[in-house]
Amino acid sequence: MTTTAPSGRRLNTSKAMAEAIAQEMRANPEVFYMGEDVGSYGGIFGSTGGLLEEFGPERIIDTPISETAFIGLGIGAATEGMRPIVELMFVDFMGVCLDQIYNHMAKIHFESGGNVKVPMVLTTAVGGGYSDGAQHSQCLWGTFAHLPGMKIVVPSNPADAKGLMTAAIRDDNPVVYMFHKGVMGLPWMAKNARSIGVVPEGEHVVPIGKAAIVKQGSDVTVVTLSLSVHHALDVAEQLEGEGISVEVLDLRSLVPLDREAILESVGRTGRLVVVDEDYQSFGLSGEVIATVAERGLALKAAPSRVAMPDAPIPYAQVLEYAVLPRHERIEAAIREVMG
Amino acid sequence: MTTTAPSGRRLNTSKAMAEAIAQEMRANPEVFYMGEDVGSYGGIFGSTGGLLEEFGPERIIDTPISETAFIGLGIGAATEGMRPIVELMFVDFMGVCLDQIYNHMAKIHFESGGNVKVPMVLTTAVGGGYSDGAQHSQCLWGTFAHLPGMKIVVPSNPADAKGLMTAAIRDDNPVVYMFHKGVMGLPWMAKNARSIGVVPEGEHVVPIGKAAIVKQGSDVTVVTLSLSVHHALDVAEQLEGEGISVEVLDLRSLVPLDREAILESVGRTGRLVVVDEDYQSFGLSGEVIATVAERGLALKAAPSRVAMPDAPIPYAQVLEYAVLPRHERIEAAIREVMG
Amino acid sequence: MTTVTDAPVPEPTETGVGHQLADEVRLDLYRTMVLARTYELAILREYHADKGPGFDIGKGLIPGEMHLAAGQEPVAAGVCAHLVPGDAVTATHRPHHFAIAHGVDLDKMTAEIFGRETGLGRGRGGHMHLFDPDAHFSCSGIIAEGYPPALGQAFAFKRRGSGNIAVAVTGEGAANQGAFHESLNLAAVWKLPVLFVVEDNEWGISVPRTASTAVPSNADRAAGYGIPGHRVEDNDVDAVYEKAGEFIERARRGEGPALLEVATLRLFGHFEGDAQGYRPELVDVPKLDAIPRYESRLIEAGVLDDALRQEIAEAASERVEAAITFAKDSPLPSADEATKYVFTEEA
Amino acid sequence: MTTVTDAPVPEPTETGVGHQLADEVRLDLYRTMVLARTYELAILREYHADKGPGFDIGKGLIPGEMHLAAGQEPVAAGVCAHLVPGDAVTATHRPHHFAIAHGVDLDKMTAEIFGRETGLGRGRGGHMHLFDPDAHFSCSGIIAEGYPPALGQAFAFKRRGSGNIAVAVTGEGAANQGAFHESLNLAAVWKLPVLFVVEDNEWGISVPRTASTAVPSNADRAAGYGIPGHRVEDNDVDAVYEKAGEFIERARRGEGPALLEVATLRLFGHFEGDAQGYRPELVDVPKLDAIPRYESRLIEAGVLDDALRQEIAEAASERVEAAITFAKDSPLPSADEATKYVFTEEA
Ligand SMILES: Cc1ncc(C[n+]2csc(CCOP(=O)(O)OP(=O)(O)O)c2C)c(N)n1
Ligand SMILES: Cc1ncc(C[n+]2csc(CCOP(=O)(O)OP(=O)(O)O)c2C)c(N)n1
Ligand SMILES: [Mg+2]
Ligand SMILES: [Mg+2]
Repeated sequence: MTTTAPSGRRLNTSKAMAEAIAQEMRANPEVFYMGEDVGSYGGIFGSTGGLLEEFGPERIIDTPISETAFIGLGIGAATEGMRPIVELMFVDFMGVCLDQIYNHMAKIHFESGGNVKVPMVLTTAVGGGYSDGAQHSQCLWGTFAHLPGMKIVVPSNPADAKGLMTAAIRDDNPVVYMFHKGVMGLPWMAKNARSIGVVPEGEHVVPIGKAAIVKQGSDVTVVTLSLSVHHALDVAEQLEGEGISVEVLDLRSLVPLDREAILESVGRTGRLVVVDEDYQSFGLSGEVIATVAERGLALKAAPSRVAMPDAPIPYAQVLEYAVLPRHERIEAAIREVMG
Repeated sequence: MTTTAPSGRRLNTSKAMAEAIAQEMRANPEVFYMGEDVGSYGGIFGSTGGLLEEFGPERIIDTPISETAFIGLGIGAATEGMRPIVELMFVDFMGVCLDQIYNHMAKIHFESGGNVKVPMVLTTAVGGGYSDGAQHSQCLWGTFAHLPGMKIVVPSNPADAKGLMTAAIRDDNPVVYMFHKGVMGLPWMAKNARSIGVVPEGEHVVPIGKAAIVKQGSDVTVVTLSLSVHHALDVAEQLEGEGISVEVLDLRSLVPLDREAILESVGRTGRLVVVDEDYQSFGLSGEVIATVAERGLALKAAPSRVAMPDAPIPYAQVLEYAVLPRHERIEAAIREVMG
Repeated sequence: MTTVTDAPVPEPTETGVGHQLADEVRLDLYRTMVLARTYELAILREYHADKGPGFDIGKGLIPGEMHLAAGQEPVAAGVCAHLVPGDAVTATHRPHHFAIAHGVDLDKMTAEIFGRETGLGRGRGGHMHLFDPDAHFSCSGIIAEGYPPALGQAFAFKRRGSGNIAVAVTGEGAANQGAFHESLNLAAVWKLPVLFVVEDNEWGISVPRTASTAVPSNADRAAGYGIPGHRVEDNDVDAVYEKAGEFIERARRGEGPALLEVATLRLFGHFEGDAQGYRPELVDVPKLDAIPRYESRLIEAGVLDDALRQEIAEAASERVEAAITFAKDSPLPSADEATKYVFTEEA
Repeated sequence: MTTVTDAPVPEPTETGVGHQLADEVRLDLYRTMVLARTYELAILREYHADKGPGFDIGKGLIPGEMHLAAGQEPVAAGVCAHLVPGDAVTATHRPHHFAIAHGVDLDKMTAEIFGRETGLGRGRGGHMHLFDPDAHFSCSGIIAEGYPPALGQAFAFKRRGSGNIAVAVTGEGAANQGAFHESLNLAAVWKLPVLFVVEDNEWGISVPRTASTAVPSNADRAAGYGIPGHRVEDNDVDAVYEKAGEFIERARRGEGPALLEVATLRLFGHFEGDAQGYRPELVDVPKLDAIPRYESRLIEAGVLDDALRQEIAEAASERVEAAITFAKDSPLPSADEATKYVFTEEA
């Protein structure tokens, strides 16, 4: 999918995301980016850094704090053939504008019998780990994925951030693009090592709906996504030394969910741990386990999940770190399924 | 839990629900009911029939079409010690007011370290089957159950409707009470036989979080809720004649989810079919299957689910009936797990 | 976002002479209203034809909720008379009169209401979800949530300099929903070419306007967005026509949005099956019907006579019955394809 | 819902003489502002004390976003001076000045900001989620969504005839959110005893008021709800005090809500770490600070002298440092209890 061979050039995830947007905006005048503080601020999490300078305020557009109005505006513009990218600053704010998202953006194509397309990208920041409390730390991808009619992509690294953004902008369907603050490589937040990485310079497309095996292994499959991929990789690398061979599957997209990749990997390893920073129940972790169970795959151990407990996310660091699906809990779950 | 022995008196579900509300309102002046068309109209689905006459417009209160404002009003009143029951006419409208529900109603108790209680009931109509289209036919209980901090009850019959309403009003936590239009026994909608049934006259409490085995069986467990309970019972009765013994478990509540009841029943039968009128993926059906899988229960066949496909709900009857989890699909799933 | 479009402004449509509209304009308004009414009476007939015994909302060739706009035709006729190809309308759960006045394909719309494969949405949408991309028409069953997408259409028109505008419609009940406020503000700040229309039929289902709305006129709210607002009283189609024309021309000139409220009338229940026990003086409602009143005025003014009236009625009836026949003769969608169109077909 | 409460109206607090407020009132306003400012400067110090090397938002004894209200003290001081026990305040993501002016327990609030078990929310909430049921104080990190719960508190007060009122606060950016509109309308229709306050600091993060809001004053929006509206210019605490007093008394009398906008100043960035590259004339901002200006006025008026100024400053500092010490000395919550308090303990 990569037309330029990966060079050594390294970018952080937010710059990789902005680069994809810039390239698509150069190529297609119908693309524009709209949201709160996406202009001179460059996006609270850097999603639009530098874009205002190149494209000006007609295409990189700051909005009032009126999510229902401006997301709806994006929908209407998309139905007229434009290709809006609209930023919901934190996914936690979905509650003030979910109707436009799930009853309109996601349903118009179906309700119109395919006659009206809504080629729109909704970008939004997710995730916790920096004590932002119960209203600014959620992932909620399970919520979005449960509601039909929108694709959901969740990059974990700079190259995928670029490639999935390119694919999302080109997709004729609404795509929700959820970027974890902890993978953006922001200067003002603890960075994980892989939030800066090699990113292809030219056109780079990562197809939506294909998971990636980011580490091969033979004993247990960790199905995960977003920031948790890195925690899983850290643990996998550490356990490798002990002779536990962990495969890490980065879902990259929830809708479509690459069920075949899950089944293929778990079919090989016979063990499954799902690591999910979203709330545990009625969400992604259950869906992944059910996917394996309903195919009747014979497992060597009961599958296990490491997720946010079904509780609001606490502020105090000691409490938040107790609920986040981080290294210790992942390691413990892997050891448990290994028996 | 029933203080009056069940008499022969039969009510439809909407009257049973209104009876519980009336009894609690008589007992506690802090209880009031608020929503769109709950006064002289009596609730679009009959949830408040007759209540205006007894309690007057100060306690049965029609609101403007401002869900964020009046649900938020309920929350504020609850924090001051009142016990509001607030109706969101259709659950499909959650998108205009979800922030108050999931970021406030559900989180205040936690964020306040238990210092502020929100004893509020949010009632809402769910479900399809009468060609009301993609924006008026959803169940969405999976969406609510995924978001922590609120209890979720889903009665399937008149007696439970009364008993769960009583429990919900008395609960010091926010409770979302989701009533399927198809179980209300409305005169203007096709009724299932069990939407009218015996309802205890006096105080009647059904504890929140306890599933009910509504039909015992030994070959396969159907885990279900709400209107689908009746479809499952119909199928179970029919298959009984063929010697397939189906147990039907009515969850009655999603939060807390009675996982022990699921495990106990599936542990006995060794087979599981989940029937869920909500969207299939990332929701209840996956959670139930995952609950069984992660306990490592040995099953005689892979578990199976009969749910709404991941698509907006179509209007035309021929299409809607093709996606609803009704008799034929339930029967086919049971036969499949029976092998 | 604050630059004024330098789009070519479409020629203004013919407006009235002094305070008397031209005869042809008035006849056109009348024709539109009659067509819309004829349509809804036919839908009423078809809707109830097979709901029995009793009334089962899920039964019949047209199942589901049915919100008729009978009585509200002056709003749609007066506004849409000014629209030109490329202009957009986003309507509500009560959309037929606007769809008809805006020229939505009547056959396809009727087929949609009958849930047929030939329908606007191939039977997936239903009467609250009519999408006609040719007419740039859409509607939504969620109160006030049709406003924001209209902004986006207007945004696209402005960007492209097409000179087109978008009309966004709600009821007076919907004007207390957050989306109403956000949309007016955003359209005003960005000077988008939108006409916001509020149909005040005095009721939001069973809740009277006085119990839902803090001010007597939503036009009073326009000042909160620095845009012009106006309220037309008495369901007067001529007055709607005049004011809508002024506001629409203004929007086409790049001067931004405006708000038009019309005091109108819900002739029937909120939806079919609504017994309207909450509504006082129900028997007097039919007397307030704007169509016979307009008819009399046109006859008095010598614009209409009995023969022409008859001709218009027959033409409307023929057109409507043809649409209903088209719908009934159309195939049902295939159950196998119930989940088709969630996403676009891959290339 | 339209009956006027026959609650006993609390005694009006002392108001000014003519256009000059009583000295004691002015001194109290000054004291409140100084306490709030002293508090925020101490929080600023503590917040940045351990974020390095560089600036890592998740590090230190006070991790997470930190929105300081320094510069906006006149609003909180002027409004809350009229509040009596039982009155409620719902504040925003920038809540400290209102919390302090309303008498929220400073030790517990500080402990919450430090994430301690002794905090208002036992460390679960954080600085955007301060709940003090004794003071009927709460806040929310979601823009404008603090308005609706205030309605419910006012509703309960009205029902109980307590004569209490609720104050609901937002920024000017938030006034373009749907919840703002819905809340004003509902409070107006039901004549709830609420004072809506808009703090116009000219910025919603990096978006200037002119780019977000279609009208120069949110007070102009009050007419859309049939309620009184007023805008105080120049961050003038005396003027805030006078107008808030009038509106609050009106609400206590059962005459319904009102809207008060105050032109105020955000002295610092939106949150700590915000370099404010978008903000022109950043160097001039400190000169606009209302506290030294008020100080000069009080000194000129002979109400304040250097000794008293010193005394007030020291008292504030002592109080604030005691709270910070309390917080730092308090135990952290136990990791085992991270999910406690999702639901109430069963009886
Ligand atoms: C957000 C939302 N809330 C409630 C409803 C239910 N509902 C449908 S129509 C209606 C009344 C609308 O009143 P109005 O806006 O005056 O329009 P009218 O029906 O009078 O044309 C209501 C409450 C809805 N569809 N969407
Ligand atoms: C619904 C919602 N949208 C966006 C945000 C992100 N956000 C937090 S504060 C803020 C700016 C608020 O501006 P204003 O209301 O003027 O208050 P100020 O920060 O100036 O005090 C924004 C956009 C949010 N918290 N909630
Ligand atoms: Mg109406
Ligand atoms: Mg501001």
